[in-house]
Amino acid sequence: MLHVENLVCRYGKIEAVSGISLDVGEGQIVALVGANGAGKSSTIQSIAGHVLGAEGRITLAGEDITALPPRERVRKGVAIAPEGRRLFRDLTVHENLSMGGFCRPREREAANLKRVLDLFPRLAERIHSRAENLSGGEQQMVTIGRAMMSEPRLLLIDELSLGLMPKNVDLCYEAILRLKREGLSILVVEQNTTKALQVADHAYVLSSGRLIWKGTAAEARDDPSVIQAYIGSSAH
Amino acid sequence: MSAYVLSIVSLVGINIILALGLHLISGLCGQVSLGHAAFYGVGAYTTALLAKAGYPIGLTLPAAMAAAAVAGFVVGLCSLRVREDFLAIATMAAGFIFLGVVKQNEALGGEIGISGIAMPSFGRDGFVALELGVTVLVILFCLHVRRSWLGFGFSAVADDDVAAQMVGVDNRAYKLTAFCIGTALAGLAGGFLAYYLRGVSPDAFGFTASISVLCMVVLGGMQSIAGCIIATTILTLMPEVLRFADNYKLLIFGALLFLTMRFLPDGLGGLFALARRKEAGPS
Amino acid sequence: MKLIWELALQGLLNGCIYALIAVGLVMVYGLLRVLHIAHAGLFTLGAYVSLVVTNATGSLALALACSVITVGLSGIAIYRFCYEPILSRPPYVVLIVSIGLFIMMEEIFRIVFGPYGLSYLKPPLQERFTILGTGITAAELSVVLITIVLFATLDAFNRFTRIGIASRATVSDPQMASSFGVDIRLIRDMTFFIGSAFAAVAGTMVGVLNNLVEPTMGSVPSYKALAIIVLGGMGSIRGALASALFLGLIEAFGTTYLGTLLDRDAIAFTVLLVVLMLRPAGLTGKKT
Amino acid sequence: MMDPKQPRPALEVRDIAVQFGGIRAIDHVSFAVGKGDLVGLIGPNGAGKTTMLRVVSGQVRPQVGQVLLDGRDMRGFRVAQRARTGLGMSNQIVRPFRHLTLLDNVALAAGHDRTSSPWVAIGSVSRKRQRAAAMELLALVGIASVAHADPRSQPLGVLKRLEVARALAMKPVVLLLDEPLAGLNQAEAGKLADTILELNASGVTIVLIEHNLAEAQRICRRFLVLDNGRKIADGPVAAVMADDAVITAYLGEGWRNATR
Amino acid sequence: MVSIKRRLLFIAAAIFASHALPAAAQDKTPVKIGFHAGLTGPAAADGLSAEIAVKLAVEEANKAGGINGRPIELVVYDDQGKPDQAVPVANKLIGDKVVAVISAGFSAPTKAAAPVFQEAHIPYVVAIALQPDITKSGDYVFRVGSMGEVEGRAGAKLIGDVLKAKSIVLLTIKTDFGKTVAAGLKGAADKFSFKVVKEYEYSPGDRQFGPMIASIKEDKPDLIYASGFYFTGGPLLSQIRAAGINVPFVGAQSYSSSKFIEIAGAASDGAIITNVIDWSGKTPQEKAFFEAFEKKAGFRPEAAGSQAYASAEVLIAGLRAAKSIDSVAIRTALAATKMHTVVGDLSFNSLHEVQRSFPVSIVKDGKWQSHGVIEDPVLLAPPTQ
Repeated sequence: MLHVENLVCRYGKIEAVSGISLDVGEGQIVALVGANGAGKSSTIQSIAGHVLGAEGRITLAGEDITALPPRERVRKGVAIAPEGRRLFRDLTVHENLSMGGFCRPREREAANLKRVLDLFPRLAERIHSRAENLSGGEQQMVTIGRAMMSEPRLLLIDELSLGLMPKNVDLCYEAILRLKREGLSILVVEQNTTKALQVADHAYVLSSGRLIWKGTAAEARDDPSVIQAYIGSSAH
Repeated sequence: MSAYVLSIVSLVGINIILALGLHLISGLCGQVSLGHAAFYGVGAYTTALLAKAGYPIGLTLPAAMAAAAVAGFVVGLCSLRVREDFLAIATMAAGFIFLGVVKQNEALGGEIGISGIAMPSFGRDGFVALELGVTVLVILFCLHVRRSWLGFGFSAVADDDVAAQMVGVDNRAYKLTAFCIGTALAGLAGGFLAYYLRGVSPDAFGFTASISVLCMVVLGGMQSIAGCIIATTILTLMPEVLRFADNYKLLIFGALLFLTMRFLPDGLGGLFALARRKEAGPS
Repeated sequence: MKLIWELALQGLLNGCIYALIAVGLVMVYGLLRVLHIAHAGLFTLGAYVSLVVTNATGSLALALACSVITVGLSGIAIYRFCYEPILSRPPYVVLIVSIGLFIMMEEIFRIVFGPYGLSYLKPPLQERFTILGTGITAAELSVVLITIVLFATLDAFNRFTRIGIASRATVSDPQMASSFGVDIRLIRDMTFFIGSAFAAVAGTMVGVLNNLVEPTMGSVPSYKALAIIVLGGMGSIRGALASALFLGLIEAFGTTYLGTLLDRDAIAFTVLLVVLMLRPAGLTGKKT
Repeated sequence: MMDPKQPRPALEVRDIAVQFGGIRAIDHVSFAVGKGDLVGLIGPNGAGKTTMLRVVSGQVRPQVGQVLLDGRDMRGFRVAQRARTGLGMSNQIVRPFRHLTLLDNVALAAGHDRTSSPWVAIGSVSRKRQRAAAMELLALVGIASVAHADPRSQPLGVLKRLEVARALAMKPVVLLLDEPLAGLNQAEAGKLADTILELNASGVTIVLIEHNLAEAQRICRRFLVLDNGRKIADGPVAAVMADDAVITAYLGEGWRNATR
Repeated sequence: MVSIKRRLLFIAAAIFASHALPAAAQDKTPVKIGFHAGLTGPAAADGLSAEIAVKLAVEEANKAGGINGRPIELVVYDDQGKPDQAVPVANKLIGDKVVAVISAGFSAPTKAAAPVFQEAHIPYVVAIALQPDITKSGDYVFRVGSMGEVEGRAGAKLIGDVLKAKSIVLLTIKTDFGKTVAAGLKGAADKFSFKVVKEYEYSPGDRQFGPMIASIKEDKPDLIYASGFYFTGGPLLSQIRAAGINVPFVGAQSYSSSKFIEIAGAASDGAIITNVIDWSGKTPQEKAFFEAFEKKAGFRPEAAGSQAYASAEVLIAGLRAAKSIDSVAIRTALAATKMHTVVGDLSFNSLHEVQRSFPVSIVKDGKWQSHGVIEDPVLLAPPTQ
C-alpha cells in the first residue's frame, strides 16, 4: 500500500531523518519504534505531508504522492492521528469527526460517523462535548475516529499510547486490530514497544534518523537487540 | 541658518529624542508600545506648568523627565502582566487615559491647554543650541546603552525573555528600566516641545502621535539606532519636502509607510545590514 | 428607572455597531494573529459605497448588496496583497503595514469624496416607532435586528455548515485542518470576506444613523475595536459580541454618570486596563 | 541518596508536588544531588521530568515542597535569581539569542555579575574579559571555531553545545541539562556526551535529563527515574537499569513475557 | 419676535480707491501675504473652505488694483492641524518675506505660530482659532473670529431675551471652542434669568448621542444649547428630534455650514444659531461674496470661509491704509480698523480681539435665514486682558 524510499527530512540544518525506506503492505499493521528523537515522528509526518521539503519518494498504492500537499494526500487516502492528538479544541466531538470527513461527500458522513461510533461507542455519549473537555483516552478515540472519517486506505498513528491509561491503550489497540481486519493498512509509531509489537505484522526500528532493524514483529519480539536499540543497554 | 531651518532642525531634534525613547523600549527591549505620546505629554505638561510658575529650564526639563519616568514606571509595572498584542493595547489604553485626564482637568488647562511659556532667557538661538546639544547627548547616551551591558541585557530580553532569565538577566527589572529610561526621554522631548510651541494642547499627544512615533522606530528598523535617527529625520521632514504634493501629502506618507514595511520589513536598519553584507561579501 | 432603561437600550445600540465592526477584526485576529487596523478603512468604504449607490438608485437594499460585495472583495484583496506575503514577520510589521494602509484609505476617501462628508439625498429609515414606551427610529431598530440576524446567521454558519466548522477548525489548528482537506487560503479569503462584509453593513448603518459619511469616520472604530477584541479574549466571536455590548453599556452609563470626570474613550480604556490587569488574557479569554 | 562524604548536597529537592488542572504532574518527589555528582534524570515521555526541571529552575511554582540550592532555600527566587545563585540551565529546545553571535551568547552569561542589575549594567561597557571567558568555554565544548557566527546559521549540534557553554558560563553550582543530546546524530551525541563527562570530571555537578539512554548510561553515575510523576528508582546506573519497575515503565506491561 | 435694530453702517477706512494713492503706483512688485490652515488631516474641511475664501478676496483685491497698485501674492502653507507643523510653517512664511499672515488654522497650530510672528513683528490675523490666549502673544496678533466666551454671552442673550427660555440644558463639545462658549454662556445665565439645569460634554468624535439624549429627556428643559460642529450637530439634532424632544435647539456659528441642514434634514427646521454672517445677504457686498464663493467652491460659505474672507478684507484694507509694507504701519492701520466686512461691522479692542455683533440665523425651508441680530456692545465686548 505504502512505499517509502530513501526519505530525508531536514529542519533547517538539522537532519532528522536520513534516508529511510519502508513498506506497509495492504491490510498490515506496521510498527515504527525507536527512542525519542530517533526520527519516527518526522517520518510519519513526512508521509502525511506535514514536513516541508522532505526528500525521497513516497508512493501510495503505486501512485507517487511525494509532491502533494496534505489536503491532496488525504483525498488519496492517507489519514493521520498525530502525536499529541491535536484535536480542534474548541469544536465538539461531532464537529471534529465531521472535519475528518471534510474531503469526502457529505452524503457519506452519516455512514462514516456510524462506523466510528460503532468502533468507539463511548464517543456517542460525548458527541456534543467540546474536545478539550474530554479525557485523554476519549481524545485519542476522537483522533482515530477523525482520521477514519476521511475513508483512508492508510492510517498513520503517531504515539498511540502516549499518556493514556492502560485500559484505554487496550481499547485503542482493539480498535486498530478491528480496522486491520476490515482491510485497512496502518502505520503506527510507538514508544510502548511491547504493545506495538504484539499487534503489528512488521516492525522497523529507528535510531538517530536511521533504520537499524527491520523484520516481522514476531522476530522483533524475540530479538533482544531491539530492546537494546530502544533503551540502549543489555537490560537482560 | 534661517529661522525656518532652525525650527525644522529643532523639531527633528525633539522627534529624535522622542523616537529614541521608544526605540529603547520597543526596539532594544522588545516591548511594543502604542502609548508613547502619553509620556511625551507628561513631560510637556510638567514643563509647561513649571515654566508658567516661573521655574527655569534647568529645572523644568529634569522635572519633566522625572515625571514621565514615574508614569513610565507605573505603566511598565502594569504591562509586566501582559504580553505582545495585549501589551500594545494596554499601552494604548494608558495613552487614552492620559488624554482623558488632561482634557478633563482644568488645572492642566483642559481642552484649551497651556500657553504663554516664555522662551528661556538665552533666547531662541540659545534654545536651539541647547536642544541640539541635548539631542546629541541623548544619541550618545543611547549608543552607550546599546554598547553597555544594559543594552546587552535588553537585547537578550527582547530576543527571548525566558532564556534571558536563565543567564541571570532579570527580565522584569530590565523591562521596567527600559520603560523608565525610554519614557524619561519622551518626557525630555515633551519638555523641549513645550518651549518650542510656547505652550501645550492635549491633542498633540493622542493616539495619532503615538502611532507616528512607532512608525519612526519601526521604519528605522527595530534594532538600529542610526536607522531610527534617519527614519525620524525623514518622517519629520516629509511634510516640508512634500509641500509641493499638497493634497496628496498624507496619502504619500501612508503609502510610504505601507510600501516600506511591505517590501522592507526590517526597515532602514535592515537596508544598512544588507548593504554591509554586500560590501563584506566579495572580500 | 426609565432613564436607566433608555441608557441600557442606547448602550446596546452602540454596542451592536461596535460588534458589527469588531467581528471582522476578531475573525482576522483569530486566524492570523494580525491587528487589522485597515479594517476601519473598509468600514468607511462600506459607508461610502452604500451612500453613493443609494443616492444614485434610491434603493438602500441594492446599495447594501453592492457595499457588501465591494468591501468583501476589498478585504480579500488586502489579505492577498498586503498581509499574506509578510505573515511570517513579527506582528508589529504587519501592524504598521495596516496603519499605513488605513492612512492611505482615509486620504483616498478625502480626495475622492471631499473632506466635508456626504449625506443621503433622501435619508432612509427615518420612521419612528414606540416600543415599550421608548421612541426608536427605523434605523436604530434595523441596527439591532441586523445585528441579531447577522450574528445568529454567522453562529449557525460556523456551527452547522461544513465550511463554517472548517473555518473554526482552521483557527484552532491550521495544519491539522489542512491535512483533512481544508484549503487554508480559501478559509482566509472567506474570513476576510465575511469580516469585511460585516464592516460594510456597520458602515452603511452608521452612515444612515448619522446621515453623514466622512473620510475620518473610521478613526474611532480603528482603536475602539482593538479594545473590544482584547476584552473579548482575542479571537472569540461570541466574546467579541459580549464585550462590544458590554463596552456600549459601559460607555452609555459612564458618559452619563462619569462624563465630567473622564471622556468616553478614557472611560472605555480604563475599564479595558482594569480588565487586563485582573485577567491578562481578556474577559472571556482562557489562559494559554 | 546523599554521598556521605559531601556535607551538603549541591541540589536538594524536598517533597515536590505539582498539579496542573486535574493532572498530577509530580507527586511528592524528593532527591538530592551531591557536589560533583553526575545524575541522569530519566523516565518515559510524560513522566514529569521536564516539569521537575522547571520546578527546580523556577518556571513552575510547586504546590508543595522546596528546592534547595547549595543549602539555600530557593522559595520566592525567580528564574534569573536562581541562575545567579548558581543554577546553570540548558534548554531542551535550543533557545539561543538569535541576534547575538555565539560568542556573545556565552559572554552575556559570563557577565552575569555585570547584568545583575540594570544599574550595574549601564555602568560597564567592556566585554573583553567576558568574551575571553566565553571563548574558553566555547573551546571547552568544542565550537570555538564558529564563535563569531550567527546562531541562526548553525546546525543543532552546535546550538546544543552552545546551550551547555552558556549554562556553564553562569559558573553554576549545579548544571541542569535538558536533553542535550536530543536531535543529534550518533557521532555528535557521543562527542557531546564525552564533553559532559569531562565537565563533570573537572568538578561540575550535573543533572542530566536524557532520552538517549545509551549515552546516559555510559556517562552517568547515578540514575533517578520518574514515571507518572513519581520517583520509581534512584541509584547506581546498573542497578536502576536492572530494575523491573524501570523497564516496565519504559516498555509497557508484559515486556518480560514478550522477550522470552 | 426679534427686533431687528437698524444697522449702523460704517464708512470703512478701507474703501479707499487705489487711485487715491498716486505715489505708490509705480512699484509693481507683489505684496506677499501668508496664509496657513489645516489643508489635510482632520482640519481639512474648514481649511479648504477658508483657502477658497481668502484666494477669492485676494483675486478681487487684485482686480481692484491690488495694494495701491501692487499686486497681492498669496503664499499658502498647510499646517496639517498640528502645532508642531505650524512653527516651521510660520518660520517659512517669515523666510518668504510675507508682510502679514492670515491664519485659518485651528487653535493648536495658530497658538504655536502666534509667538513666532509676534517676535518677527509680522501682523497676524487669526480667522477662526478661538483659543483665548492667542492674542496674548502680543500686539501683532489680531483676531477676526469672535472669542468663544463672547459668543457664549451672545448665545445667553439670544436664549434669555429673544427666546425667553427659563431652563436650558447645555451640551458642550470637548474642544477649547466648546469649553469657552460654555463658560461665557454660564457666566451670563443669571443676567438673562435662565438656569442651566444640566451640562453634558461630548467628544468631537461622537456621532451617536443616545445615552445623553435619554438623560436630557429626564431634565425636561425649555431649550437645548449645544456647541459643536456641523458633523456633530447634524446627527445630534436629528437624534434629539427622533427621540421626541421638540424644544428649541440653539447653537453657535460652527453649525453655519449647509452640511448641517443636509445632515439633520427635516429635523434642522427651526434650529437657531448665533452666526458670523447675515444670511439674508442684504448688502450687495455680502450678496456678491455669496455668489462668488459658491461659484468657486460649489457650496455656500460657512463660518470658516466667511471669517477667513473677512480676515482677508480686514488685512487688505489695513495694507492699503498703511500705505507701506512697514510692519509697524500695518499693525497701526489694523488696530485702527473700523469697517464693514461680510461678517458685519468690526473693530479691534486693545487686545486686538474683534468687537462685533452676532447675526442670528434660523433654519427655515431647508435654508439658513436671517433671524435678527444680537447687538450689545457692552455685553459683547471681548476681554482686554
